[in-house]
Amino acid sequence: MSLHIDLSLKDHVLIVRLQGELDHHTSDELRRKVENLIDEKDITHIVMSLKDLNFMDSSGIGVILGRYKQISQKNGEMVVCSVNPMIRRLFELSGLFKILKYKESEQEALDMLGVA
Amino acid sequence: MSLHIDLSLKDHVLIVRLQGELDHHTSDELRRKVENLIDEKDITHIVMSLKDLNFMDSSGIGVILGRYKQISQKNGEMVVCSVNPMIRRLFELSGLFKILKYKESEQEALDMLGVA
Amino acid sequence: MTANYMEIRFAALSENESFARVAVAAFLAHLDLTVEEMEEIKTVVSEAVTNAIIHGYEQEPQQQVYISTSIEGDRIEIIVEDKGIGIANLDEARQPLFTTKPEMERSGMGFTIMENFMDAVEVTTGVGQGTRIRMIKKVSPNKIYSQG
Amino acid sequence: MTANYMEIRFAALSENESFARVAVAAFLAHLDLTVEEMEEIKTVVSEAVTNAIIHGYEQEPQQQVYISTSIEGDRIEIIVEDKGIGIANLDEARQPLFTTKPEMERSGMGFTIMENFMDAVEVTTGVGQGTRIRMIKKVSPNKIYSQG
Ligand SMILES: Nc1ncnc2c1ncn2[C@@H]1O[C@H](COP(=O)(O)OP(=O)(O)O)[C@@H](O)[C@H]1O
Ligand SMILES: Nc1ncnc2c1ncn2[C@@H]1O[C@H](COP(=O)(O)OP(=O)(O)O)[C@@H](O)[C@H]1O
Repeated sequence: MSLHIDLSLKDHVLIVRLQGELDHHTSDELRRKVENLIDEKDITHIVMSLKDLNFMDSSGIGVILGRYKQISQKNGEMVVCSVNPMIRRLFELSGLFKILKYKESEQEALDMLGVA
Repeated sequence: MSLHIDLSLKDHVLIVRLQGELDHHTSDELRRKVENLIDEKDITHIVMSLKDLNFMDSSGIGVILGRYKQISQKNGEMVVCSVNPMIRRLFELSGLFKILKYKESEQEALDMLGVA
Repeated sequence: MTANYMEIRFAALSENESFARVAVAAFLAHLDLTVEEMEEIKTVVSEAVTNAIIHGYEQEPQQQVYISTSIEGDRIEIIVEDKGIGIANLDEARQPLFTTKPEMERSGMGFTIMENFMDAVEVTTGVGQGTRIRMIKKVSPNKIYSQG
Repeated sequence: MTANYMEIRFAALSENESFARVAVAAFLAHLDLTVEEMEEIKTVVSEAVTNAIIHGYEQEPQQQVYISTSIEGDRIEIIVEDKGIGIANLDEARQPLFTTKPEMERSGMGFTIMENFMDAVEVTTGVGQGTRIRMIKKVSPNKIYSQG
């Protein structure tokens, strides 16, 4: 029960689908995989799709916030979608919802970013 | 992930359906629930239905053998059905298959015992 | 008298974070907690163990993290301990969003989550001596543990 | 040098049997063992812990069972220990179907299963001193543990 990271690009929008558990160990993995990608590739926005994320702790907040800051510097947006009730509580507790956009589904997130 | 025990009677045949994990702790539970029943009720045979049994150790062998002996004394039979590969290995290792009858499905087990 | 208890020690490696929370959850499994209570407990164990590894030991894998868990009536006690560097300013450390390791993308939310998800969080720490987090959670009375 | 290790102690209560095997399995989770290897390990832990509780301590819940697990290269070592009554005649005890507690419906298959599922099983025991079961399992070379 580790983390499975699925990365795909759609019209310069990076879709990050996470499945499994996002803790300190797997957050490091996620950061390594995504950080350079955002800087090197011509990425405008990020969608974090968390439907199949079963567990997250504050390390997950840190790595998501880190990517949010990264894309903000490029004037891009981050949209988070499909979080379970427990992860929702962590987002609320940490004030993440105040700065990130949230949509119920990946499709709505892509629509919002103007991706066909 | 403990043990769920489902008991039902069909034409004096006791069907014992196990779901979960059969270890020393839950074997004691199973013995308590079934031992008196076999003696008190007018039970002729036993079907042990193990399709949803995910884990078993040698305590499981002990409690199944115990019920086998009990029903044998009443000249009844025990048929075991639907065991997973791991539990099959335990049955083979302990020689249980040499004394118990085995059928792939509960229906075949009941057919064998002449239950409509 | 403690009705049931366990203790764990393990190498301060990040892959043991998931081991730690699964082990505590497995120990509490027969209490029949709600999914929410179980998730809260797994999360706080993850927070405290991660802190021990990252902050207490600064990722020195030769070091050990200690957990003890006990159940007494309707009360679950979880202690997570390291013999690491300790916390110099505890009041500051417990503030939401405060972190000494922003370069590691720490969010500074660990203590806040522990305090939110548990009924009590007691921290004992000494610079150069280590840190001990003692957390208590009361569970619903119909789940009271009875021995035997 | 041991790449990763953990130790557990817990009350000699039968409800802790499932905790013990889940904890060991969770510790080994990142090794990516086959389902079969994992089931074999869970089964032998269950056997050894049950023996400690039933035979070693004769169900005295004030007593403690100890487990330690370590991973080194392709080798998993699991030790299960009790400070209970010990085994007077070890050769006899290791025979298939031999049991001193038939009234408890023990099958006498515990040692046989441990020997079948692991690559090596070493028993150290002393009457009145307790019993220590040391088990080794080698896992497929593509799963060799590398630290970090
Ligand atoms: N076990 C520990 N040992 C040493 N320092 C710690 C420990 N736990 C927490 N701290 C200190 O407290 C601060 C706040 O911790 P926390 O709220 O969990 O946030 P974070 O882990 O994201 O930094 C840490 O940045 C660290 O300086
Ligand atoms: N930890 C232990 N302490 C004392 N005696 C033990 C222990 N483990 C095993 N034994 C002895 O060895 C015998 C055989 O053990 P085992 O093969 O596991 O079968 P079983 O547990 O079904 O009796 C037991 O009946 C017991 O007499």
